[in-house]
Amino acid sequence: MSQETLQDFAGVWIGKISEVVKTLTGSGPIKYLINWSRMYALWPVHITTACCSAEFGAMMGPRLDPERFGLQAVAGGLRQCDLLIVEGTVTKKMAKRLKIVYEQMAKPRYVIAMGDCACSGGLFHDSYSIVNDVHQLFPVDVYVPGCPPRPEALLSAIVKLREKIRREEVFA
Amino acid sequence: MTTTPTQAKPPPPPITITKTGEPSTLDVSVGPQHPGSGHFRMLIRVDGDYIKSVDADIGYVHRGCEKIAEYRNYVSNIPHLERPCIIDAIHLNWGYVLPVEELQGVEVPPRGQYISTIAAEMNRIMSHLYWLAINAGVFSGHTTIFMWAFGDRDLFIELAEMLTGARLTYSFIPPGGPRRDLPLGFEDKLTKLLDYFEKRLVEYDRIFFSNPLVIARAKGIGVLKREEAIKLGVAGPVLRGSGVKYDVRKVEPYGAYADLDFEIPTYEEGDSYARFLVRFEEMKQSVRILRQALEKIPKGPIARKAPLVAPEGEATGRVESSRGEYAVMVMGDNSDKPYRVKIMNASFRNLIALPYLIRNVHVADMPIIYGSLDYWPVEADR
Amino acid sequence: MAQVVLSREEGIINQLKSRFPDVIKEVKVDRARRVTITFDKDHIQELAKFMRDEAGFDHVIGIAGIDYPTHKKIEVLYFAASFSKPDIQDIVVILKTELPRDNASIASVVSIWESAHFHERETFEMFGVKFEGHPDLRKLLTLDNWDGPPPMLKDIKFPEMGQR
Amino acid sequence: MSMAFGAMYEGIKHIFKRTFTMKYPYEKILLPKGFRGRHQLYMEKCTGCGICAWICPERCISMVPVTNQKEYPQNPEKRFPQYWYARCCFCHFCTDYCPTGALDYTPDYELAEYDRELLLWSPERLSKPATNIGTYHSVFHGDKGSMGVTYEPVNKQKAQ
Repeated sequence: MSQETLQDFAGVWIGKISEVVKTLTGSGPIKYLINWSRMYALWPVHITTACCSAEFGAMMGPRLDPERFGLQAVAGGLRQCDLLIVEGTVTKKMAKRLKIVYEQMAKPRYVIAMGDCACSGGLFHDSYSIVNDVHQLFPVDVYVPGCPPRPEALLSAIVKLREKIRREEVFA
Repeated sequence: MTTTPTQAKPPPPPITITKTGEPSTLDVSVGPQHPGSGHFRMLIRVDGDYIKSVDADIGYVHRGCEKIAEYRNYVSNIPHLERPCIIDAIHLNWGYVLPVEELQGVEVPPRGQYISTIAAEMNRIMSHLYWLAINAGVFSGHTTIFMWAFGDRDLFIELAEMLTGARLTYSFIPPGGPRRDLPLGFEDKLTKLLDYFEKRLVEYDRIFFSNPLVIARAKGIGVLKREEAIKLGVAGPVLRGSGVKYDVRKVEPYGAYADLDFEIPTYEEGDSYARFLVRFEEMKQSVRILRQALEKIPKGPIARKAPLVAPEGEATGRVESSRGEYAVMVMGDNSDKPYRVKIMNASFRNLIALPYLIRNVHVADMPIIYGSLDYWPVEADR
Repeated sequence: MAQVVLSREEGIINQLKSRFPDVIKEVKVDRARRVTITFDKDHIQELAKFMRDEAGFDHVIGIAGIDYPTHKKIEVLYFAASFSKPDIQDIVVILKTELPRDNASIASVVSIWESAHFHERETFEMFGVKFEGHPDLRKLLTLDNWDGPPPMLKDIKFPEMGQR
Repeated sequence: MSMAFGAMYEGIKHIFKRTFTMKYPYEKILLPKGFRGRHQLYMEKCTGCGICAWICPERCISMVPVTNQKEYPQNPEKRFPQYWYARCCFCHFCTDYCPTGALDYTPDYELAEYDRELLLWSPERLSKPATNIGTYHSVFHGDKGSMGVTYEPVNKQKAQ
């Protein structure tokens, strides 16, 4: 057998095996297990874009204690984080940095747009230094309105996001 | 996600072994994404472990409040003018409303003044607790005080919610007087909370302010001398920590502060620890003010009807916010929208002290100094 | 209400008037504790030096620009106050001057009031007023946000920003 | 040295205190009357004057015609406010300025959605009653030393 046919042969089989693995893991208990582990290990990036960070701090505080949901205490390393909570207004100056942060995050990554300013510009919409919609920069999974949202409202958004992750396909 | 078309990347700069500039220094950019406070960047130049100079790069949250204020009417301006410092919303709201009332010639009835004072002092405690949790606790690695202060802040927030209907952004004082009267049972609850909080302050003192670890980290770090403080025009606890007795509540009483008895805590040292203690003492004074205000509050109407239009002219009002003096100049032009609103806040004024404080200090001392300023980037950027 | 005594405010005004008879154009006491002084823009540094050294106003709390497109002028307001003299701590003196709208420039007061540093930078980027002699006149807030003309000028309109 | 022991004592003392955490999705705090959550619209009172839309600081309210079978005698054009909650700042100036009392406060704050379009609340959706009712209460234990604060069910409070 020549080398090329061997490579073809191997390539076909590797493709077939990966298909099988995908169908196995993409359904049933393995999918459930993978999604369950993703659900319980949401690590938020700590990039505070504006004033909603006060309520983010209140959510991280003792009253609601999001570690019950596996929302780990804020980690500094971007490569380990998979949840980006856009806390408020994104100015044009911050948008560049925010995009760099988003691109460094581990996949699969999720985004919560917190507050009116992140959803639509809010009180400052159409101002000269504002990015009105965060979804122009990257896809947003959950929108939380409120100016700022109550910490409970943010936590309810995280519960919603977990629900979304639970139903998600593993290989999207 | 929108994919950008693949463009030819510019060639990378040639690798040079020898560094340009001064041989022993290194420029480090701190922020805008870092574990402490975001939306703010410091460009520091370090020589070994020592910081030689610092350049503040602000504007990450510049939203054009002053421009937007020219497009909205006097009442609708309140929500966005209090957003710059939402943990201190009553003071920002009040500071804007005072000059508007002066222009319109509206006088707030005494009960309204007292209610605003109560709300403002509660807000001062909340803001100082936020500082204690984040800027003092997290920056010095003291997680316990973060938990305690945030827990107790939530109790004050609960009462603020009862009074105003919102957690942080109250929009509580439109021109003419506060929107709501004290709700039923508010006085009892506040008295109970103040009793509880006074006991907590003793515990705070033991675990944080008298803690030798905190003293070792904060004492003698980031000294701002009295003459420097006066020359730089800093405001609030930063000024009072350097020994200047200046508080707008005393020098130009507004609200009900003329009737109330309180002291202005000052410390002569001018270091980070003195600024910590000023805020700690201010919380005690706020408790004292709240008790007196609950006792002395008169009966009567809370608000008067204010016109929607303001006449031509300028007025400057100032209040003592948690971070220091907050002054607003409002200029009317016989319409329902202001011609110009100028905000002069404490965070922006304290920014100039940063190069004076962070000078020939260790890199490890930088978070404590930055935290002791209680700098709120959104307020400075507006 | 008690009669408001304006002796301190008038004292400051008299001091200024006797010292700078030609520079001071208009003097107004809006209310107790607020003094507005309109002056000629060429003498800002002498006036600031006098205010700091002799009158005791040792810092500025802010510098505001106001744009008047119909009158073709930009007004610059300096809000000066005092920390060191307890008897005038509550007075805010507003020094007001007019600049031509195109090519607005005025001498910097950073060498006199160091607290004006960031305020002058802000007024420079928001109104385009050049402060001559400022040690570090760069953009401050709108570095990447906005690359048009100075945003606070009235002829730059954002009609979507406001209400109906 | 004594100060160090004081700090340690405080820390250790708090191990024996009651927990402060509220188990949020299962326990909700009872919000005070007048909490500024989402709006409640009483369609039988609204005259469609549009003052709410005028005072709104960020133009989140638009007056839209409603196409249902009901007749509203006070509002013959059937124009009612529609809120876009992606922009509303919950200042409730609209409620305060409403001349007929057709708008009201509700304690609903869990408005998060997967899709931004769903944040547009039509008049019919706004006229539904509030769903979020908290059942827990913060109780001070200040008299027994500084035992802190706990959350207790409201009914238990009333029974005591």
